[in-house]
Amino acid sequence: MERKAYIEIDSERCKGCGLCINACPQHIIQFSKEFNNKGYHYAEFVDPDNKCVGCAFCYNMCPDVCITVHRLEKEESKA
Amino acid sequence: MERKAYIEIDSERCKGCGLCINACPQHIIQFSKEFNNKGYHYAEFVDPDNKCVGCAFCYNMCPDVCITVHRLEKEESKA
Amino acid sequence: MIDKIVAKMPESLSGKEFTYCPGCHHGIVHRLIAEVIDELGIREKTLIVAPVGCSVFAYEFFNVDGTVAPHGRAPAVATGMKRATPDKIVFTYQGDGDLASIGTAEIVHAANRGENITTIFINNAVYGMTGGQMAPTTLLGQKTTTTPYGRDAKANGYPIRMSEMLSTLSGVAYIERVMVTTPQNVIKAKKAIKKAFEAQIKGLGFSLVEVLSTCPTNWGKSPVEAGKWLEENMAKYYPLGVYVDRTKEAE
Amino acid sequence: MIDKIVAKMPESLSGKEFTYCPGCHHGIVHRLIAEVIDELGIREKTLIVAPVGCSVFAYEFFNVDGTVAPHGRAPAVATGMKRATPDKIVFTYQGDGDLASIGTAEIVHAANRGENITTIFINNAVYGMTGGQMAPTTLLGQKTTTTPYGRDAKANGYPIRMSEMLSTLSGVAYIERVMVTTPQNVIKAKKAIKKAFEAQIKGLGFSLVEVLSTCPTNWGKSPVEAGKWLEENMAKYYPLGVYVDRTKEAE
Amino acid sequence: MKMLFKGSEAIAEAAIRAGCRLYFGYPITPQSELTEYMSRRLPEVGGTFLQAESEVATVNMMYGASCTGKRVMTSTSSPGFSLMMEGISYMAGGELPAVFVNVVRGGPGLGDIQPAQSDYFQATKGGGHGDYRMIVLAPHTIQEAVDLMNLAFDLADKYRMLVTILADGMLGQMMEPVEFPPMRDPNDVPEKDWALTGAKGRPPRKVTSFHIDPYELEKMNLRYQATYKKVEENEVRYEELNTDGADIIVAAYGTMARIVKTVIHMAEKEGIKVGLFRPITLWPFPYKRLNELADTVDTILTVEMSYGQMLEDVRLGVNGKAKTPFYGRSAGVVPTPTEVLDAVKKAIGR
Amino acid sequence: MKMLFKGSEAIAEAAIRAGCRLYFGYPITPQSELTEYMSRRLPEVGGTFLQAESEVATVNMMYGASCTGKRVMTSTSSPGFSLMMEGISYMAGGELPAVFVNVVRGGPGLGDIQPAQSDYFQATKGGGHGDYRMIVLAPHTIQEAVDLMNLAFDLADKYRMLVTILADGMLGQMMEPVEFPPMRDPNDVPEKDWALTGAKGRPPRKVTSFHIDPYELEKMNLRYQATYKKVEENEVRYEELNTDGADIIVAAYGTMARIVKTVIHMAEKEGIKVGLFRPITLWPFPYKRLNELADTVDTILTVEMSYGQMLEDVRLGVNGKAKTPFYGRSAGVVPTPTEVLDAVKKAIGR
Amino acid sequence: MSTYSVVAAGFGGQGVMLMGKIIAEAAMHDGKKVTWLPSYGPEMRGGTANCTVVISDEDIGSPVVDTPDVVIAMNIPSMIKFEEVLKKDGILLINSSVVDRQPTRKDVKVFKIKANDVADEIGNVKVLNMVALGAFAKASGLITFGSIKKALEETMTGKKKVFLDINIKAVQEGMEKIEKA
Amino acid sequence: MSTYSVVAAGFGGQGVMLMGKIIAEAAMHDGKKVTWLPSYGPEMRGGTANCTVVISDEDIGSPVVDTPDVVIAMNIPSMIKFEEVLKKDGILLINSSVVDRQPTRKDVKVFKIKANDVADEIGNVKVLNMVALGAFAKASGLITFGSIKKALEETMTGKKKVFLDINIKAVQEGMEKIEKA
Ligand SMILES: Cc1ncc(C[n+]2csc(CCOP(=O)(O)OP(=O)(O)O)c2C)c(N)n1
Ligand SMILES: Cc1ncc(C[n+]2csc(CCOP(=O)(O)OP(=O)(O)O)c2C)c(N)n1
Ligand code: SF4
Ligand code: SF4
Ligand code: SF4
Ligand code: SF4
Ligand code: SF4
Ligand code: SF4
Ligand SMILES: [Mg+2]
Ligand SMILES: [Mg+2]
Repeated sequence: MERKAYIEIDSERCKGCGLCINACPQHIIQFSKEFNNKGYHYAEFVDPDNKCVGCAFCYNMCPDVCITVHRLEKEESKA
Repeated sequence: MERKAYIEIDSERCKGCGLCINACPQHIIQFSKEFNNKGYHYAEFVDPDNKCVGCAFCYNMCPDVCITVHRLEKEESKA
Repeated sequence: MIDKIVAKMPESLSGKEFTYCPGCHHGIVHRLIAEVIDELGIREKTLIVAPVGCSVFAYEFFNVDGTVAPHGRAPAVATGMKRATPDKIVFTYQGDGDLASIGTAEIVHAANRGENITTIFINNAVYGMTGGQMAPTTLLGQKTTTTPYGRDAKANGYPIRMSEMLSTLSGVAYIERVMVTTPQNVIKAKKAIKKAFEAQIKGLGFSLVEVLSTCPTNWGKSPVEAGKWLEENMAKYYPLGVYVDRTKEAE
Repeated sequence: MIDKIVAKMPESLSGKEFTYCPGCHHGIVHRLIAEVIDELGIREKTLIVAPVGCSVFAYEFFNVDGTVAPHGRAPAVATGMKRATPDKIVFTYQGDGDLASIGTAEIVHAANRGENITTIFINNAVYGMTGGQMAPTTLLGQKTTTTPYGRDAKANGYPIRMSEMLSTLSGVAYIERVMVTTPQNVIKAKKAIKKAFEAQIKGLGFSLVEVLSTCPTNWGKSPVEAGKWLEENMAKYYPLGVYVDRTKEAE
Repeated sequence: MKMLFKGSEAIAEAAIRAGCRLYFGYPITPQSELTEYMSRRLPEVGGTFLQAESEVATVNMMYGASCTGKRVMTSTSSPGFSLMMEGISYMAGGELPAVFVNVVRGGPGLGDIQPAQSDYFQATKGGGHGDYRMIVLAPHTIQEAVDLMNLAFDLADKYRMLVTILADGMLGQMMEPVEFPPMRDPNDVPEKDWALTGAKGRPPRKVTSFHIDPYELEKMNLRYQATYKKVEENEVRYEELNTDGADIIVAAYGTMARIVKTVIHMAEKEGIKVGLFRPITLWPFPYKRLNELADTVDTILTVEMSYGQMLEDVRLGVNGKAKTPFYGRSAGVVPTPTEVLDAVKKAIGR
Repeated sequence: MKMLFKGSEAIAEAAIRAGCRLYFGYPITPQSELTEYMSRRLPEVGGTFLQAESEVATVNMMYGASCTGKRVMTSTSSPGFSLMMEGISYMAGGELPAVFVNVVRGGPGLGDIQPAQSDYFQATKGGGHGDYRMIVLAPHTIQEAVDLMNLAFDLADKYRMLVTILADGMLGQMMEPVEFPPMRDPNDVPEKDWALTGAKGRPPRKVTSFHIDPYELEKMNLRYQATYKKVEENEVRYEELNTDGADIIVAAYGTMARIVKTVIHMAEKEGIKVGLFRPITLWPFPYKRLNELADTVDTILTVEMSYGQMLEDVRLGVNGKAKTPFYGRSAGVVPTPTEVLDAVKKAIGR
Repeated sequence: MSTYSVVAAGFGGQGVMLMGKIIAEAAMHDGKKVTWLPSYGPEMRGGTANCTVVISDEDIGSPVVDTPDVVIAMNIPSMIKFEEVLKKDGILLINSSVVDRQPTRKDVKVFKIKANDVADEIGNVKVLNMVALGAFAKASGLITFGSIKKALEETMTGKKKVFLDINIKAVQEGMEKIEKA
Repeated sequence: MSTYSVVAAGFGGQGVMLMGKIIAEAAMHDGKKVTWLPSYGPEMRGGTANCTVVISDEDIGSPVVDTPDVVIAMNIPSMIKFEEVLKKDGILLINSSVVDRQPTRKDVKVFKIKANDVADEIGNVKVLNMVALGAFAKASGLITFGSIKKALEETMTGKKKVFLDINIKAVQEGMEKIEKA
């Protein structure tokens, strides 16, 4: 499948609350093994199969505004 | 008519507000010509025709608790 | 013939002359409360909390132990008393400036906690004691010394209906709004006050009676005119009636 | 293919990291407010009044002018600001201790006056900042650090429903209760917040949005569990929905 | 032209002329006339009057209004002022300018509604929490009260401080002829570069007394202390009458000082030269001048409508260099000229 | 047996042992542990804990409870105490006994939550209106705080006065081993012949601070003043350490005095004999003893966690007889022993 | 003259406060320093009211006066209360329409004016205060008719203007009808 | 020994407050005077926490300490912060499970304990604080095992009693597994 959307997570800002993980309908966010500098297991976006639909559920649930949601749109959809 | 009831007004306590006068269904209370020591035309009970029914309307409306209401009852009504 | 006294100064009044203006309804309500206390036989265990307002001396007028609370705080003072000595009957007597303005938080939370106290609330649409300033209950258009051009909703807000607002709270056992403009509704008012005290005696929680009252002095009306104005204006905006009655549920 | 950003940090947030615990709903609500301010294009004329509570630093988190009010007094501070500069958009952000306890008088009277301000009210059933004491909105039976045996109606009073109580007041233009436990109701919450700000922009009077929120830390639950507990307990006692909407009447 | 004006109303009019267009307040005797005057007059000049739900709300409305950079004031009397203490401390911490008028009445508690000076400590030492100060001005005539209103607003703005006019029921209730200064344009005040006016084309501004880090909070406090020092250096005001070669100096302020002025005449007739030292700024208190004066007399008698509050400042000023007896009555009782004269005589052993 | 106890909790336990069964309060850092302890503990001993809707409500609940003659207390921190000022003035006017604990934090305004001593003026000079006084006790260890609780309630009842324990965040938060006095029977206190207990078989009693006639109010006030004088004569308390033959005396109270105790040891090593004068009652302040001490040293250095509040009382005590320099930090910053030692050295020119 | 003090006292409705105010204003127009101080508080509600006016060539110290030079007693309680403190040789002006008893002091100058009756005759009992004021002016010589008129003109403006003439008339009548006792 | 001060610092969840409290209690049982002072406020929410314990033969003056004798650093930020102020020749005890870097001071005695790992081995990572405490006792000699045990017994009562054994075990393991760096 072609990539339609993806997210970026500011892992240093993240507090590992898991609300994005719980909200993502595609189950493509997970806790990192690593700690960030704050000492949290931050959220990681892992989407090898390009399942992200850009629904921004994750963004909407993130209390720390760590997530940026991108959609990849066809050139013509510009108008 | 025989006297059935009567009232006493504490004229020194009275402030001449007229609420008793306004309330009396028998119109047997009136303002005095005289001032009391507070400087008010106090309320006077004037009931030559024994019209007072002892309804206590005057008592109920008096904001300064100046009025005592008496009823004259037959001996037998004691029980 | 027996001469029987059917109505006279109740025992629960101290007999001190009221400091109220001629025709002021404060006096009528005092007498009703005293009668109720007499009838319920609770004088010796009743505590009054007077407010700051024209009725600041209420604690002198009743033949019971009592105090005067800081302006608006009577419900908190009463809470302290009742929590300390739950066997006493504690009531507050408060004006609309006291209860509905500065004391809003205290009355709301006493009601919400269901403090087992009784409040008699004298709504005369004005700050009597301090010279007729706007109260939160002043009607729209009404002129007072701080609304010289008449109360305007935009500038001064709306007349607040406290009984309605407090009725939304779960701790309330009884709320009724009455007036004392005629012998008939004086008797109704007394019944309401009695119910309120009874609610406390039964331990049902917070009870309040709002009495629409006149302030002839600051309204600039004679006592009789003031009563009419009340009936024609205040009673329209502040409907009489029982707002909460949990005394039956409880039985 | 064009890479289009559809959701990111709104301009009306300063970007400073929130001081909230992991998963705390305060952050979600902050973002929603900022998005609304962005969308309405009012950032440069918006003033925030932060409370004392966990969100005490809210004035730092928004990219607008602002201050922090004494505990509970944000509505009075906002009143002062709005009366001084009516062309500004003024909003308060308050917790349940702040708004429903110590600040009861101020919120009631700001609402009753129809102050043309907006209040965002975070109801998390607990005093977050000071360590999880009982709030007026704490549910019956709920254990907190000052109700160690669970909240008992008799001893501690009832959970207070502020939106319902404030709805009885005439100055209110808009009141809605929402929650932010799922993406769906996050979107609803945002709509409510937008309506509230729009009411102010139109000059309709007082508007308030109550957001049922989690306090995972003091509830002793994970953020996800906390959301569930909220839905299953708080949302039952505090029904969601629009309580007042005079925005249509006004049109 | 002089007009006969009630003290409370004159203060209100003077505030408006000083450019104040925002008044928040809550009625309380003996100053309700001030509130009422504002409710009539402010709408006439396009200003805003708002009767708050309480004094707690009042001080917080002032907080909000002051944040926007506008001139704002309130007036109250003793119990009302006590309720403002938290808000006053917050405003001091936020470096917000504003003017308070406390028309003091007998206390403590509900007390009575007669004139007193028993809120001196509260005003000058900080009735609220924390190391803050307010400028406290004590007029003794209505004309002086009027003149001090302009000063009050200017000092408030200049130093970003609160200014309190400490009056009493007598000054509030009495009438005297006064002359008002001209009306100032409320927009004609220096721009406030800290005011919350919307973050347009500049970074957001914040008004706060909060710092979770004590070292940051200490920095703020050191700034306040520096301001206070400047005020102490530049803004001390007092009046001296007859102090040169006096047999005794009487320290008194406000209404009490008026009464002492009558006493001066009475004493003269008995051959006693009484000097008057009248602090106009109660904070900053004129310690230095008083200390100098202590070198010139044996006795500095403090007279107050309280049981001795300014007395402590007098003693701090005198610092052991002269005797510092006291005469005062409180609770709304105003010492009569005769009583004060007796106290003077007693103080100098006559 | 000694137990390791947090200051706040130890004070709470001590209050209960002193017979207090009524606590009203509102959470605020850094004393919420006291409130929380009461919420757990009072139900165990049949007492009443109530979380009030605010500090304004709190003080008024205390007013009501105290009217009934029961022992009652609250605890708060600086902003909360400011909100109690009106109620405190009313309680003082009603001659109601009660105990307040103010765990002071950095101010003004919201400030921070670190320890400070910047509410000294508010507590000792009357933050509220009117000529009233409170007894102010300043413990410097948790054991002392515990011991003073019994005293606080007893003094309150004896003189019908308010007693304030002025602590700070450090004392509230720290733990030390303490030994508690035995539990007193709450009913075993002398009967209060003024308490509102219902007018049964006696004339009604009234508690009030109100008198419309100033001469009546003056009578009440003269009674308060007479009480205050008695307290000043009988209840002054202080600790002296090393003052005999000291090179310098340091005046400090509470936590600050603890730090000075460390400084004494440090200074000893450098050959400086530092004396400590530690007022335990801040009101009544030990002026007399301080005045005597001023004859024995050149310098009395005041050290505070404020910018100089007790300093004024020290100067009033010393009355010009010695130099009275000052060192202090505020806003939640606690001066370190090293800093204080430096201040000592500077004060004696070393 | 250096400093004179006047107490005007009576029932609430008798207009003593305004009387005092007009006295003060008139004196001001005559070039004097003045203070006006109301009693407020205990006596206010319903009971008696009084005010103190001080008139002086110099700056006025205390506006409170222990021993006034003039007392205008509009009712019995006021006469009783203030007769006592009146200065020796001072002026006691009595509203003899209401006060039916005699003062006891012999060392003061007593004047009487039937203020209610005179006002009634003029056609409005409410101007009884101005009748008394006229009498006061005459008895004390402290203020001139011209300046009283000016003070009244400045006070009775707007809606109150219609009452100006009758008030002036009342002052004049008062000046005429005063009796030395 | 006269007066010793110990700072225990780490993340909020690492139990440093309780560790400090047990140290203080144990010292108390050993007959010493003690104070325990938490940091509260800025660091409280989420971030790091620390407490200071002072142990002395005499009455303790200041419970605040500029330069502690012992620092127990349970995480990197704590090590960085408190290494600096540690007294010359003082003891720096590092939780080497978490702190993967070396201290920079050369004039102090450094000890290490793999507190998380040891606790994990015992079966409950939560007792990592007691492991560290054991190591501290060993390194400093300030408190005895007996009094630690007593302190734990007094603390772990009621529902917490089931955790007593594992906590004691943790202390013992800590005493054993400590390494001198
Ligand atoms: C803190 C405080 N603020 C203001 C006042 C002044 N004050 C006394 S009574 C009152 C209002 C009284 O009005 P209300 O409660 O309606 O009673 P009423 O006199 O009308 O019966 C006010 C504002 C006060 N005593 N204390
Ligand atoms: C006058 C005053 N009283 C008490 C406090 C302490 N205090 C700070 S925040 C708070 C309660 C916060 O609870 P809430 O408003 O529900 O906000 P949350 O932290 O839950 O978001 C309290 C009591 C204070 N700062 N000021
Ligand atoms: S945008 Fe939607 S699908 Fe993509 S990661 Fe976020 S929640 Fe999952
Ligand atoms: S919701 Fe935000 S803070 Fe929470 S885990 Fe996801 S990215 Fe991190
Ligand atoms: S009792 Fe009735 S009838 Fe008799 S006087 Fe009173 S109101 Fe009139
Ligand atoms: S109602 Fe009472 S006070 Fe009024 S006139 Fe009648 S008797 Fe007098
Ligand atoms: S002022 Fe009004 S409320 Fe007060 S006593 Fe007079 S009439 Fe009654
Ligand atoms: S304590 Fe509760 S409300 Fe406060 S930040 Fe943490 S989770 Fe949020
Ligand atoms: Mg009213
Ligand atoms: Mg909350």
